[in-house]
Order: sequence, then structure tokens, then C-alpha cells
Amino acid sequence: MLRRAALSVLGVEPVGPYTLLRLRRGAIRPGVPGQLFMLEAPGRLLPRPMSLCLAPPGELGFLIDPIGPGTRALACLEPGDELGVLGPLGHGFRLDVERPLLVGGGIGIAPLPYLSERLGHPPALVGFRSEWHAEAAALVPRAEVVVEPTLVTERLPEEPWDVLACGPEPMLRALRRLAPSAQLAWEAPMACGYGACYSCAVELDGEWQRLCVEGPVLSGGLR
Amino acid sequence: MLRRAALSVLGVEPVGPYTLLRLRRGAIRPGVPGQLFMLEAPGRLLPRPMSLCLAPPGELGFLIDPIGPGTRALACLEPGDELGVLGPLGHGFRLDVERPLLVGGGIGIAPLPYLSERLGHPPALVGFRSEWHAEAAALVPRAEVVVEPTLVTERLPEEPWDVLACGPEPMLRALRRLAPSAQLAWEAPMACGYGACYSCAVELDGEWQRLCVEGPVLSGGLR
Amino acid sequence: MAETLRRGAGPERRPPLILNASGCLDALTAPAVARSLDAFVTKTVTPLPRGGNPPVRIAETDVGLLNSIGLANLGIDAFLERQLPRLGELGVPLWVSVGGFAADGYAASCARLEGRPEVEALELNLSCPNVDGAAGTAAEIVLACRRVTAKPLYAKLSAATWDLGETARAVEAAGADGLSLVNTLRGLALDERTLQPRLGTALGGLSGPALRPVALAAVYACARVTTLPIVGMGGVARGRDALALLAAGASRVALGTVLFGDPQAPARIRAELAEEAALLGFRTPAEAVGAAHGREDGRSATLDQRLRSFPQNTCKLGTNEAVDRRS
Amino acid sequence: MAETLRRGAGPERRPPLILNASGCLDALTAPAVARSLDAFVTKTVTPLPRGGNPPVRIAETDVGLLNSIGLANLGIDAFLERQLPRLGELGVPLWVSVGGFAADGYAASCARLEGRPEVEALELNLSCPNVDGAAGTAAEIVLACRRVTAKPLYAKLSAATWDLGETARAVEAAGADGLSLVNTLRGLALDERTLQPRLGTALGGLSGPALRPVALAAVYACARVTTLPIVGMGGVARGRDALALLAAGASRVALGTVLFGDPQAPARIRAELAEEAALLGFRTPAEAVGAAHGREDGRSATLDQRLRSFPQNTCKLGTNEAVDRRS
Ligand SMILES: Cc1cc2nc3c(=O)[nH]c(=O)nc-3n(C[C@H](O)[C@H](O)[C@H](O)COP(=O)(O)OP(=O)(O)OC[C@H]3O[C@@H](n4cnc5c(N)ncnc54)[C@H](O)[C@@H]3O)c2cc1C
Ligand SMILES: Cc1cc2nc3c(=O)[nH]c(=O)nc-3n(C[C@H](O)[C@H](O)[C@H](O)COP(=O)(O)OP(=O)(O)OC[C@H]3O[C@@H](n4cnc5c(N)ncnc54)[C@H](O)[C@@H]3O)c2cc1C
Ligand SMILES: Cc1cc2nc3c(=O)[nH]c(=O)nc-3n(C[C@H](O)[C@H](O)[C@H](O)COP(=O)(O)O)c2cc1C
Ligand SMILES: Cc1cc2nc3c(=O)[nH]c(=O)nc-3n(C[C@H](O)[C@H](O)[C@H](O)COP(=O)(O)O)c2cc1C
Ligand code: FES
Ligand code: FES
Repeated sequence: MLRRAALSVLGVEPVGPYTLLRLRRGAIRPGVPGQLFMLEAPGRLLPRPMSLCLAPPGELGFLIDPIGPGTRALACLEPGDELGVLGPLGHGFRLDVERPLLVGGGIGIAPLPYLSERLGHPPALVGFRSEWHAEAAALVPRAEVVVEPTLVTERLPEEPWDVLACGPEPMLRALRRLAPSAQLAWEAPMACGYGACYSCAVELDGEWQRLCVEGPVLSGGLR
Repeated sequence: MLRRAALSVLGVEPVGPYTLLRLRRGAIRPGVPGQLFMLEAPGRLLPRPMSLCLAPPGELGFLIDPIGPGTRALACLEPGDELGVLGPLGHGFRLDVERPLLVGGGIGIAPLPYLSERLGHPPALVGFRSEWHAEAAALVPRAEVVVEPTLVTERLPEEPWDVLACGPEPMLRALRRLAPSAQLAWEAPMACGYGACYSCAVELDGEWQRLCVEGPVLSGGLR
Repeated sequence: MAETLRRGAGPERRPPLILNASGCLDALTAPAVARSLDAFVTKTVTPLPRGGNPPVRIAETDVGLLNSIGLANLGIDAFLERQLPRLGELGVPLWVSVGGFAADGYAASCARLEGRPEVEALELNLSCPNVDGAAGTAAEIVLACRRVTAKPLYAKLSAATWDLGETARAVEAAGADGLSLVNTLRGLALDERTLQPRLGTALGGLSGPALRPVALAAVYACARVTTLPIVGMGGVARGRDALALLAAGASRVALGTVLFGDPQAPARIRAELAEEAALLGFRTPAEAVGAAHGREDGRSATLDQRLRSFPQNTCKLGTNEAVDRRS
Repeated sequence: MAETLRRGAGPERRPPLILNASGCLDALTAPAVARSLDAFVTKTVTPLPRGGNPPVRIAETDVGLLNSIGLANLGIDAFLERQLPRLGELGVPLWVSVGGFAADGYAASCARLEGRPEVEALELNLSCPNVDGAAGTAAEIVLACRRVTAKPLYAKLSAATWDLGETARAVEAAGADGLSLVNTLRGLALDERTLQPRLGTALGGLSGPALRPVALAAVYACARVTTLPIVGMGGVARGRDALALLAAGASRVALGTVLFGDPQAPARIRAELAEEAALLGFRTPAEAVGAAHGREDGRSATLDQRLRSFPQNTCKLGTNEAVDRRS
């Protein structure tokens, strides 16, 4: 059953170049890490898909990279504003893993803090484009941080970890080669977020799958 | 020669249901009463035509009836904002009249205060839809005020006054019948305000005339 | 004129709000929202299953939405078998949007839907901007479908033609029972940083606010040349948008894009519509159908009418980002 | 592809900004603004004088501007006698927009303009939405005009057709030297209080922001099927709108509606365009011509490109009134 509610904004805090948007939890459950939420983007036509970053009691925290009109509208909210939120939606990370290693790149770090909490703070490896962006690493306990030109894939340990990752597409593709069984959180522009519109369909092993239903987290083989 | 300048807002004051927008005069001259100015309407595509209402030293005052998105945007300006103003444009009232009588209806009162000043405060007759609207009459010295259901045309004196009038179309049409030589300020939606686009063309004695060039003030015969 | 048009609205006092063929709402996942609609048009179903177009398939622009779904659907077989029975259970009148790539493809699907009592009406999608290839003229397709079905047939047209009125008359002559106006316009958006097309197919279909004046014009123009009932759509987001479509001559209004941002839109728009219509003196919104054709000479509102009292609004107006002049 | 397109831009390093045929600026009254343009297209001139359409002729909507001027103009005689000499003195390259109601009317006007050195090029308005009556096909008109003039002939087309690419190829074959894309779309706006059409003719031509994605699509589609240079227009209000049209394949960008609200737009947009192009690594805006066709497979920008650094903007963004959901 779909759940949508208007949540009130508790805080809007800068984290490096990103913005942490804290909402009162209301009727929305945090779900499984890696699931997605459709956040109303004030003044825009479409809501924007976001992963949950933090889930302290009574709150939902989203980490937002203000790259375009929708994410900027979200980053410009003020405490007390109300925001329509639909979710949790789709499939998140499987948590029944033995040796979890969280890997994140850039804003792909977003789902890792909540994931880390739910897994009891496993080790993490996170990469950023600059020291400024790397300030977000403070949200992930036990994180090793690399900054470009170093890439996370260069620091991936040899041993057989269960990789759970989120980040830019080239990073996910590289990880899939290095760790074929990795759980990877993919992205595609989405309009509805719950399977109605087929905007987020990607070809997966020869079949078209809606990333908002089958994903966003997939084990291995996307495209 | 066209003159356009960005003027700063000095004040925004309610006058009954209307708004008096006071701008620093800058490089814009007040021109002849009844001429028009194109005021930038923030966030809209077209500027809006307005008559000058008051011209105290160093200032330009416009009286605005917030009836739609453009006039509302103007009424919502705040002191310190900057506004693009083009003008004065077109033909205003001829001031070489012997026994001037100013007649105004509703927001058509807008050009009368400045006109009254330039003519040495002749008598005036102004009509409004309600007592609330009639608060604007305070801007016109020596004004007799009527409120609906009474109409200004019912109070027009018999003697041969030189009528200078501005108001809704039915009022102007009625006045033209009662006082064929009246100078009347007409309206038509305008886009450029200086003769380029032909949006404001009206048929006048069988010829198409641009109201922003030939008018807005015409003697007698429009349509 | 207004009298004829008003007939199209039927006896209901409740203004019919329907979902357009778009997949902007999934009736099975959001049944409560689906039930707040008076009818529900499926996404277009084609003879064979279609995966649709390569990603990216959706892009929001300043004034509208571009999509390039490419008629992704399960195909008529799987639709009849798997989806239709479940949609039928919702208890909302169901229209099926039928697509094809030649007149016989459309007709074959219509024939198979003919016997299904769950289906109230058929809409022929004659105007998808995301699939290539001419499918024969609109009238040919309507004619072929008319032969195989007694269900109401609506022709869904695009505004991207100068002779829309002629097309409307041609499909009426071919036996259509109504018009659905309008489909999307072809549009393009580029990524600001790479200057590459944002959609995988480059061009896509433009819906949402940018379509409003175009949709209104199409409905108005068709209402003047046919007596077919019209489903009006294109950028409806507020009660006043729906009211304008009714006034232009639509007897039903369909929602699409607005549902992405506001899934509760049907109830909200219905309430706003009733309120706006009442404010203008109509007992029901259905009474406003065709009102824009009221004056035979087509003259526009006079200054005097404009000066009549109207609620004075506040300063909490957003500016139109579309005319934002900062770069 | 990009290479061919780039040729169209000519050797100039300065991106050509021109005034479109609209009367959105009066060159004689505002000569300084006119001189800030690279060329100036007149409002359409017809064989006989035309008063134009009944008032009201202009209406602003949420997302665009509707006009119903109806080709008001002095007619070719008075134009040649009274206006052209004065326009010629401005020192800005002058294009004349030619309209007519049949191929021979267009050709007659072209013939009379042929001998006038003040005129650099002719634009054939084949797409005014405000006049009724078919004027023959676009190609026929181009052919008739080609016979009587050696001046560059631009065909001004509308996006309101599914086979725009075919029309483009047809006018190319008929001898056109370039395309002007796009003219307005048919639109309607109703007065909110009376529900009557705001324009005297009811329907009018829609320009401004709503046209942006449609214009971009038209330019992109035509650039793929012809090598004719393209003048792109439709809703340009900022440097980035102009840059997008260049990237889609236009070698010149024309301004119209924006000039009403901001007569200084040519200088502003030129500066913004140079800045935006530089930010993306182009030495001149002209270098960006055709850039959107860069990737042969037409794939859109990847997430990785999206994540590259980009100026972080402030919160002083207006919301889009077009999606305002309050009624
Ligand atoms: C499941 C999921 C979870 C996400 N979680 C987060 C999160 O926690 N924090 C966060 O900041 N962002 C997240 N995103 C990305 C976020 O949704 C987009 O950045 C946002 O929608 C962009 O909107 P905009 O209006 O700011 O920019 P737009 O103008 O919409 O986009 C700017 C450019 O980026 C491209 N683009 C936009 N979205 C995507 C995408 N998903 N994939 C590829 N290209 C795209 C556009 O085509 C355009 O060219 C997530 C996306 C998905 C699908
Ligand atoms: C020469 C001139 C001087 C003016 N002086 C003043 C003034 O001093 N103070 C003032 O408040 N207003 C004045 N007006 C009127 C003012 O310009 C309009 O009210 C304004 O442009 C409406 O813009 P809007 O966006 O608020 O409403 P819109 O949405 O543009 O208009 C609302 C409705 O009114 C109609 N309409 C708009 N303008 C006119 C018009 N001029 N004639 C007939 N119908 C119209 C529209 O078609 C629409 O249906 C003047 C107009 C002219 C031509
Ligand atoms: C994502 C999306 C998918 C669409 N798919 C279809 C379709 O399958 N068949 C069809 O006839 N129209 C389709 N349309 C067009 C809509 O039915 C409608 O004509 C158009 O979107 C205008 O309405 P709106 O602005 O309210 O969305 C689609 C529109 C959108 C936004
Ligand atoms: C008021 C007005 C008048 C116009 N008149 C003409 C015309 O006479 N001939 C023509 O080819 N196009 C005419 N147009 C269309 C413009 O040239 C242009 O194609 C269109 O407005 C899109 O550009 P814009 O959005 O930048 O205005 C007119 C447009 C407007 C707004
Ligand atoms: S976003 Fe609509 S189906 Fe996935
Ligand atoms: S408003 Fe443009 S000519 Fe008068």
C-alpha cells in the first residue's frame, strides 16, 4: 500500500556542499536502507527520488546534492515548511550479509549512514571529488576516505567482502567487475516512483525492469 | 527618443483597494498628464501600461488596481526594489482648455491627481463602485464623489465644461454622447507601448490607430 | 452552440474528471486515488508487448514535462489476461487506450476488447509523438475500428497540425463517438552542462503547463466544428484549468502530469472546480460547458466586466521561473 | 554532422543574435537597441495594406504570450516607399519578412524587393497562425519566389506539423537558403471572470517560454535532415536558451517576446551567451553550433557527467508559477 504524507521540516543543515534535510517522521516509515522516497520539490512538476540518509527516532534525514532546480528547491526549504513525501518504495539492500563493506562515491554516500546503523557499523570506503565534498564522510562511522585523483576502486580490499554500494555509474560498473556479487544502488530519472509510468525502466539481462520497483538496489547485473 | 530606466521603489501604500506605488524619479520625466508609462511587472512577460498619478519633486507615483497577475506583482513590490520604467509615451491631455472639468470612474481616477495639479486644481467629478473604492477620491482636490448606483454621467453639469476623463469604457462612451468634444483616455491591452507591435490598435473613424501612439487620450471619436 | 455542447456533459451534476492515458497513476497500486476519478484510461496497449524507448525517458523542463516512454506495455494478450481482470475489480469505469502501427492492428485490439464488459469505452491513440511511422490516416483507423466494436470510440488527437478541425470532422464522419484532446507536442531539452539531449531518444512528448493554451485552443476549435463530446486535457493542475477546458467545450477533463507531483490532485481539483464555477454563478461545473462560445461575435471581455469585483489576492505569488531573466 | 552545422555559423566569432519578424521592437523608435542586433527582420509585409485583427490583440498567459495581430502592416507599396529607406539608414543588416495569400503574392513582393540594396535577405512567412486560408504548400511558394530573387531566401515554418522534417527537405529542394524555426503555435486564453476568449479572434499565436522545448525540437529535427542554416527562435530569454538553440543546430538565434519585458535583452543575452559558452569550454558560442548532435548514438548525459562540478546556486529562485497548485 502506498503511503504519502505531508511532513514538516525540522532542520536544513549544510554538510560540505550538500544539504541535510531533516523531516518529522509523521506517518512515513524509514523502511529498508536503499529504498527510495519521492520528495515533493516545491514549485516543480515532478517529485524527486531520494534515499534515506539518517533515521533517528521521530525523524527522517535526507542528504541532498543541489545540482538542479528540484534538488535546489529542496535545499532551500526552511524549518516549519511542509513537504509531501511518498515511500518507502522499491527494494533496498539485503541486510543478511556476512562481511559487509559499504562503498560510496560522492552523493552516493547518502544511503550509507542509515545502512551502517542497521548493519551495526561495518567498515566503509567512501570517495569524493574534493576535501570539501569529503566533509560528508563524517556521517558514516568507520569510513576510510579517499579524494580524487584516488578512486575507491583502487582501495578496495582483496578479501571477499560483501560489497553494498551507491555512487556514480562508472563507479558501480567498475565495482561490478571487481565484486560480481555486490549489491549496487542504481539511479534513473523517475516520475512516479511506484511502477506506474515506466520512466525508470532499464534493460536488465535482456528484460525491461522498472528501477523503482525491481530496484534501486540490484545484485550485480544492470545493463 | 525612448527613455527607459530602472527606478527604485520608495513606498507602496494602500489607498482603499488600490495601491500607490511611489518610485524615485531618476532619469524618467513625468511628461504630460494622461501619457502612459510601461512598468516592468516582475516575473511576467509583458510590462504593464500605467498613467502617472502623482508627480511630487523627485518622485513618480502610480495608482494600481491589483486585478490580475501583472498588477498584483506591481502591488507586491517593496521599498528598495528596482523596477524598469519606459516612458512617458503617447499623447496625454491637452492642457489649453478654458473650463476644465475632470471626470473619473474607478481606477480611471489614476491620471487625475497629476492632471489636477497641472491645471491648477479645477473641479472634478469621480465615481466609484463602493465607499471603499471611493477612498481614492482623497487624491483629487475639489472632487465631488458619487458611489454606485449613482453614476458620474447623472451628475454631469449642464453648462459647457471642457471634460477631461478617464474610466471604464461604458462611462467614456456615455460621456462622448453627452460631451462630444471631451478628451477621453482610452485603454487597450498593450505589449510594447511605443508603436512597434500593433497590439493596441483600435479602429478610429475607419482607420486603425495605435492607442499607445495616437492615444491614449483622444478627443471624442473612438470607434 | 453552448446548448449542443452542454448535452455532451450528460445529466450528471458532478463534473467528470478522468485519468488520461499516461500511466501518471497506477490504479492497482493506488486504488483510493483511482476511485476518486470518474473514469480511468489505461496507458496505451499495443498488439505486441513493447519494452519502450532507451533511457533516459523523462525530463522536467521549466514549463513542462518531456517523456519518451515509447508505449512500453505488456501487449494486448497479457493485458487482457493479467491486467484487465484486476482493473475491472476497482469499480471505476474503465477506458482502454488502443495503439497500433496500422489500421488493422488497432482494429484487432478493439475486436478483442469488444466482448469485455469491464471496458466502458475505447480511446484510439492516433497521436503518440514517441513512435515513428505513419499509421494511416486517423479516419481510416477509426473506420476500421468502428466495424468491429459497438463500444464508444474516442479519437485521441494531437494539436500539432493546422487542420485539426478537419481531422475532427473526418473522424466524426468515420464513426467516432468522441474526441480526446490533446496528446503531447514534440519537445527537446538539453542537459545544461553537456548540451546533450536529456532523453535517450532526444525528442519526447511535452505535457504539463506549457500545453495549456494549446489544449484550450484545440478543444475550442473542435467544439466549433463537431458536436462530438470532448475529453479535454493538457496541463490541468488547478480547478481553473479544468473550468477553462469545460468552457472551451470539453465535457470531461482528464488529468495526467499533475498526478506525479500531487497524487491527491483529483479530489483537490474537483473541489476547486466546484468552488470556481460557483463563484462565477454556475450551479454546477457541467453548466459551464461551452460557456466560452457564448457570444456569437466572439468579442472578448470588455474593460467594464474586467472592473467588476474580484477577490483581491495577496502578495504570496511566486514569480514565473519561466521568465526568470537571471542566467 | 556537427561539422556541417558549424559551417552555417560563418566565420564570425560573435554569435549572431537577430530580431525575429514580430514587431517586438521598432527599429526606428529604438535605434540603439536595433543596432545591438546582428540583423533585423521586419514584421511581415503583405501585398496589400492590412489593418489586422479586431481587438483585443494580446494576452499574457502563465507560460507564454498570445497574439492576434493578424499581420497588420502598411502593404508592400508603402513599405518600400516610406519604411524601407529609413530602415536602410540604421546600418543594421535588414531582412524583410514576406507574407501573402497565394504563391504569386509572395513572389510579387519578392520581385519588388529584389532590386533594393538595403535588403540583405528575405524571410517567407509560411506559417502565420492568425490568418486563414491555405496559401499553397510551402515548397510551391519557395519555388515561386526563388524564380524572382537571388537574395537569400529563408522559409519560416511552424512546429505544428508531424512532418516538419519533410517540409524542411521540400523547401530545401525548392531552393530555400535557410530555415527560420519556429513560428507561434495556436493557443487560447479565457478571461477568468467571464470565461470569454481574451483575444478578439479567440485563437492566437503562442510565443514565449512555452515554446522553448518545441522550438528546440524543431531545430534539432531539421538539422538532422537538411544542411540549411537555421535561425532558431521561440521563448529565448536568457543566454542559456540561446546556447541550447545553437547546440540543437541553429547558427543564428532570434529574439521576440523577451523584448517587450526587457528592451535591453540583446546586449544582456549576448553577454550571458558568451559567459555560458565559455563555462562549458567553447571558445566562442559559434563553436557550440550543433553540439547536441555530438554523439552519434544519441545517448543522453550519464550520471557521471551530471556529477561534475557546477556552480552551486542560491535559494533566491522563484518557484514556477505555472505549477502553482493554489487555485
Ligand atoms: C533511487 C534514487 C535515489 C536517489 N537518492 C539521492 C539522494 O539521496 N541524494 C541526492 O542528492 N540525490 C539522489 N538521487 C538523485 C536525485 O534524484 C537527482 O539528482 C534529482 O532528481 C535531480 O533533480 P534536479 O531538478 O535537481 O536536477 P535535474 O534538472 O532534474 O537534473 C540535472 C541533470 O541530471 C540528470 N539527472 C537527473 N536525475 C538523474 C538520475 N537519477 N540519473 C541520471 N541522470 C540524472 C538530468 O537528466 C539532467 O541532465 C537519487 C536518485 C534515485 C533514482
Ligand atoms: C494607457 C493605459 C493606462 C493605464 N493606467 C492604469 C493605471 O494608472 N492604474 C491601473 O491600475 N491600471 C491602469 N491601466 C490598466 C492596466 O494596464 C491593466 O489593468 C493591467 O495591464 C492588467 O494586467 P494584469 O496582469 O493585472 O491583468 P491581466 O491578466 O492582464 O488582465 C485581466 C483581464 O483584464 C483584461 N484587460 C487587461 N488590460 C486591459 C485593458 N487595458 N483593457 C481592457 N481589458 C484589459 C484582460 O484581457 C484580462 O481578461 C492602464 C491601461 C492603459 C492601456
Ligand atoms: C509519462 C506519460 C506517458 C504518456 N503515455 C501516453 C500513452 O501511452 N498514450 C496516450 O495516448 N497518451 C500518453 N500520454 C499523453 C497524455 O495522455 C496526455 O495527452 C498529455 O500528457 C497531456 O496531459 P497532461 O499535461 O495533463 O499530462 C502520456 C503522457 C505522459 C506524461
Ligand atoms: C506580437 C507578435 C507578432 C508577431 N508577428 C509575426 C509576423 O508578422 N510574422 C512572423 O513571421 N512571425 C511573427 N511572430 C512570431 C515571431 O516571429 C516568432 O516566431 C515567435 O514569436 C517565437 O519567438 P519568441 O518566443 O521569441 O517571441 C510574431 C510574434 C509576436 C509575439
Ligand atoms: S518511476 Fe514510474 S515506473 Fe518507475
Ligand atoms: S502597444 Fe505596441 S503598438 Fe501600441
